Amino acid sequence: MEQRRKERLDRGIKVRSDGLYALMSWRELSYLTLPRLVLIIGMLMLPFLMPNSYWQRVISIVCLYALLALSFDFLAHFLGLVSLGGAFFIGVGGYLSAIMNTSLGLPPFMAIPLATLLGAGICTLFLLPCLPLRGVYFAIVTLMYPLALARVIEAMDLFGGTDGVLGVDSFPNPWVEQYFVIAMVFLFMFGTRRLVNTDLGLVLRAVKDNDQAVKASGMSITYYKAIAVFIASAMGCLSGACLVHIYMWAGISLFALDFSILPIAATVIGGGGTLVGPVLGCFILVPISELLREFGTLRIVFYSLVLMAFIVFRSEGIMVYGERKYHQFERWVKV
Amino acid sequence: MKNDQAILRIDHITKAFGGILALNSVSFDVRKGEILGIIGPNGSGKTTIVNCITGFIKMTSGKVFFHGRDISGKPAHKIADMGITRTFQIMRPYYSLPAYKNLVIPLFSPRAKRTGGWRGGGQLGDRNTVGIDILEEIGFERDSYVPYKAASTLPTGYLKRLELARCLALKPEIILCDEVFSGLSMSEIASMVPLIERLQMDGITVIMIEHRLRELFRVANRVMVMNFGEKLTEGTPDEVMADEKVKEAYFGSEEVEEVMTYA
Amino acid sequence: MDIFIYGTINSAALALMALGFALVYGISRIPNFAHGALYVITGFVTWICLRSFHLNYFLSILLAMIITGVIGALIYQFILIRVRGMSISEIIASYAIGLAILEGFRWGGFKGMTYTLPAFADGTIMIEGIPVDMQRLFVVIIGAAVVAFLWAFTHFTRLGLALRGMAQDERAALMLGIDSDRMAVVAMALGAMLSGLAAIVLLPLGNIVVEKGYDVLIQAIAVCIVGGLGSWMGAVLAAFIIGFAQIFTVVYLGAHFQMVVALLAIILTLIIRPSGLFGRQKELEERV
Amino acid sequence: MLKATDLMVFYENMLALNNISITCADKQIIGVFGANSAGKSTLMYTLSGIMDDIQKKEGMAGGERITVLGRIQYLERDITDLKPSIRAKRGMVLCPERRRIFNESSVMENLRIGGYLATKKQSKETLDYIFELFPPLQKLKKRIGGFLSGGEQQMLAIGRALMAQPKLLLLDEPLMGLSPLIQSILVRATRKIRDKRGISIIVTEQYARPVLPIVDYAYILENGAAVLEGPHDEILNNPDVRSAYFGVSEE
Repeated sequence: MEQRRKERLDRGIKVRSDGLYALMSWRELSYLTLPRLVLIIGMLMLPFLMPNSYWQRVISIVCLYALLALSFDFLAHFLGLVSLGGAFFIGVGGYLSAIMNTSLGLPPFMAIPLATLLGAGICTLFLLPCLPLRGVYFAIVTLMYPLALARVIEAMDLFGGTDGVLGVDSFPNPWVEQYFVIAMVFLFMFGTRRLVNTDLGLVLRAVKDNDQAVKASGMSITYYKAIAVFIASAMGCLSGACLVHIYMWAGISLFALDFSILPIAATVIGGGGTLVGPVLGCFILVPISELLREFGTLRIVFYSLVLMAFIVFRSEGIMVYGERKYHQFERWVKV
Repeated sequence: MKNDQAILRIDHITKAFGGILALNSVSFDVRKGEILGIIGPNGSGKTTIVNCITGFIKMTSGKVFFHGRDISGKPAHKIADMGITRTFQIMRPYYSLPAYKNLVIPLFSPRAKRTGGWRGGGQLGDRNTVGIDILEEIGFERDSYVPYKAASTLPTGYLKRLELARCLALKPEIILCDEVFSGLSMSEIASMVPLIERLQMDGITVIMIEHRLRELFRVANRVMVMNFGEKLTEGTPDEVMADEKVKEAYFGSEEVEEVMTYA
Repeated sequence: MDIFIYGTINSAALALMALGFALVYGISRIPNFAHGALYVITGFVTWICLRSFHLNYFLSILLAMIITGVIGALIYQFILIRVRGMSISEIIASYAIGLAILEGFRWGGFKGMTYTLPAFADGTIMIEGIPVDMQRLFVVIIGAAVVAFLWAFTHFTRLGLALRGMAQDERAALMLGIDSDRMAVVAMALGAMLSGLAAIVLLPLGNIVVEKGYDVLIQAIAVCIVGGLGSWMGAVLAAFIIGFAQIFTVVYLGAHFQMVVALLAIILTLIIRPSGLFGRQKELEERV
Repeated sequence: MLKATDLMVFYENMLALNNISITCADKQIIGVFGANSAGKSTLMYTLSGIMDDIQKKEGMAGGERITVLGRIQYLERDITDLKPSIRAKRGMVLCPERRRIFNESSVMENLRIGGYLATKKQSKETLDYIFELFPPLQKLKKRIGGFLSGGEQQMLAIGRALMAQPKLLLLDEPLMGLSPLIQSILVRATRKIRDKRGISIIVTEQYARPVLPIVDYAYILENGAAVLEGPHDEILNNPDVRSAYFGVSEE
């Protein structure tokens, strides 16, 4: 009987370019760096390619979602925590920056970094109780916070209540706005990528794999999870802080579901665990969502369905699939 | 033995799961630099002792003293940080990582940074190199590809060594080995035994929980016997072997019918 | 006294909401984030049967529950079955399903105050001088009946026992000839019908709105975490704790804080006793 | 009764079972011996169909790609592609490694869950038989499974498997981690099950010594391949086997 099975093998060039030898030939060098260059140059060119200021604004929004998606991907695939509350980070960062700007009179470029750090601290503190545990707790708590916070703000009429904080300063001009957020996406994308390959990143992954052994090695898993949550919420808060300065307004809609579900959808479509995938996913999803703006909440139905389809039928996502095809080939072998 | 003082004192620890006593007021001393074996039938509470000492579960009552300091109730990572490390009965390597990368993680811990890791004189070099050094000490062939293989592809014998290596990376004072011999072939055990003896020579106190009596008795200085969550007896291997109670509880008589009624 | 009566009613309501979620999680270990959506579906389907097709109320209820059960089973059979065992995907997929359904309803125009279900029976009775309307009484009675039914079902019937076996070790159950996928479908259908039942008993007390879906999901999850995930008896007990706590806050602080109470209950539980009131899973695991 | 031919299992590119053929006649006890990771559990999973389930889950998670080749015939019919639950229904029941009893249910409930496939009458009769076979369980009826000792758990696991009315019972390392005393009880019980109820049994063990006296035919696995097979006497007297597989500490 003829029996066959599929086998996956690394391409020779990948094996060689993993080592230092890559520097020896242009072919191998370009094999390594070309994909990255295409991405960087492509993103830097984007604001020029957009037809009008509306679409330029869309690019900024894409980048903000990309930051959120990075934060989701980082937490989910390098720490094993599923955050269903991107809106929580956005809301905290956004409100903080808006208040600092309007009440304390700080200019945007002071308010944004401060709101990022302070907001990340607050979010980490709020999420601290569920960090020692594995499982669905983190997902549940992050799902609840934005809903509950929105209720509290509404009920107690805090920060302008349903009207929100008005009169927030905008960025000096659209170009600054766009290149600032694009730079932030680069910073955090390559930053987290570098981070997960350091020894600290290794420890974080170990926490995901096997927290008992980490404990037995004399390390507090809560501490390391807190570090990672801080980094992730900093990304989210930064995104929220930028958002209020783009829209010049902070309100309860910062806690809206869009901010929670779209980054997840983008990550799943783009390929979780790659850190580039989520950014790519945002570049696909956000423009589509802009086109669907007039349909109202149907957009959310749309993301949910896309998300579901991807998770069920192609759970690895575009990037993982692409990377595999790039680095490996498959062949049928006879047994 | 040069030093007879108790490095670890376990004082009447009790652990109840639901209504059942897994440990019932167990007390014993561990002397510095010795190898203490703990034996007993399944379900007699051996692993529970390890879990209680290392803080992986909270004991219902009782105290544990380390160098005379009360460490009961401290979280697991604090206890490990003091130098009391353990292996797991069901091995827990980081499966997706190569073997040597498994050691980068414990080498990252505060204790390893303080002590310089295994044999380190206070400063820790590149963690990858130190990791490979430790693996070599523990019996991975340095020049082969074994230390670079993903932990998920390693056979049981190597994984057990990896568990020990993880402990060693912390430069521990005490290692609690939870059934390091179980699941190994005769020849693998034979190569593990000198390893354990080496640990003792390096001044590490070892507590071993075992089923494999013959091998344990070769290395252990003292043996404690557990049964139904209680300490039955302790003494040198010869004393324990001679004890009538131990024979009855652990080896049983040949009459099956008698056993059926006793259980 | 009125705190006691309203507390009991609220607790029974919470227990009804939570049991469906607890059942599905207990058996298939899938946190069903679409739970709230199923609740809302039942409400709207009943309303449509009643108002658009002018069916008899009882018949509408029956039909709605069956439809919800079938939808639950279909969700499992075609979507969740493919992501079983991958916790990240499970959470995301079921959350996505729930969102799609709820936001779909919102887009379809099901909002506002017009969608209400009639009470089972009109009138109020006086208990210790406090008026309690019949529908609230039904909440308590049906809540108690569901708990009793579930207990008997999982302790005495072949199917119930098989479900419990699967809840504890799926592969071991498989070895004994229990078809795990079919059992999970059954569990999911049962869970969906329970959430449907909760909807039918509770919705006559208010409007059918999309937001209820999120509320119910969150309250159910809060109850389940406090009770210990996967423990049904724990869920019932936790429903009472949270139920009374909510009534207290409503009386002394104001109605807006109900959700905050649920959140606070979760956080406190996680800090003090992470496994929940009845979650002893962890201890057993450590013993091995 | 059971005839598996040319079984091969790959985990990704690693060969876990290499061309193994195994047969089991009516009312025989077959022993499969080998060190850890020799492929014993993989073999049992493949025979019982659990491998099918593992394969599916791994495939969904994007993990290892498991390939299973070869045919399995059971009661003259090909069952290679059947789901594990259907194989169990036809009387092929696996009592897994590490026992895997239902930790949170009582002994009685464990047994009743095991009786999912049995009729009321069969359940009652089997229950009586199990308590006769393992008297300790009788007193522990109400005890929660997770609180039993290892030996009691193993008795319960075997009892639970019997409740599923097997014609062919697969025992995966039933003696693992148990004291010599409990081991001898279980070995005797295993023989009784075969003698009294006519159930064929395939048993795997790491150490051959305790089980060898009751097996009719034995296979010895090494690195996924069957290096030796033969009837009881032949294995017993093979000098290589004696040195390699008879090491069990028993002072």
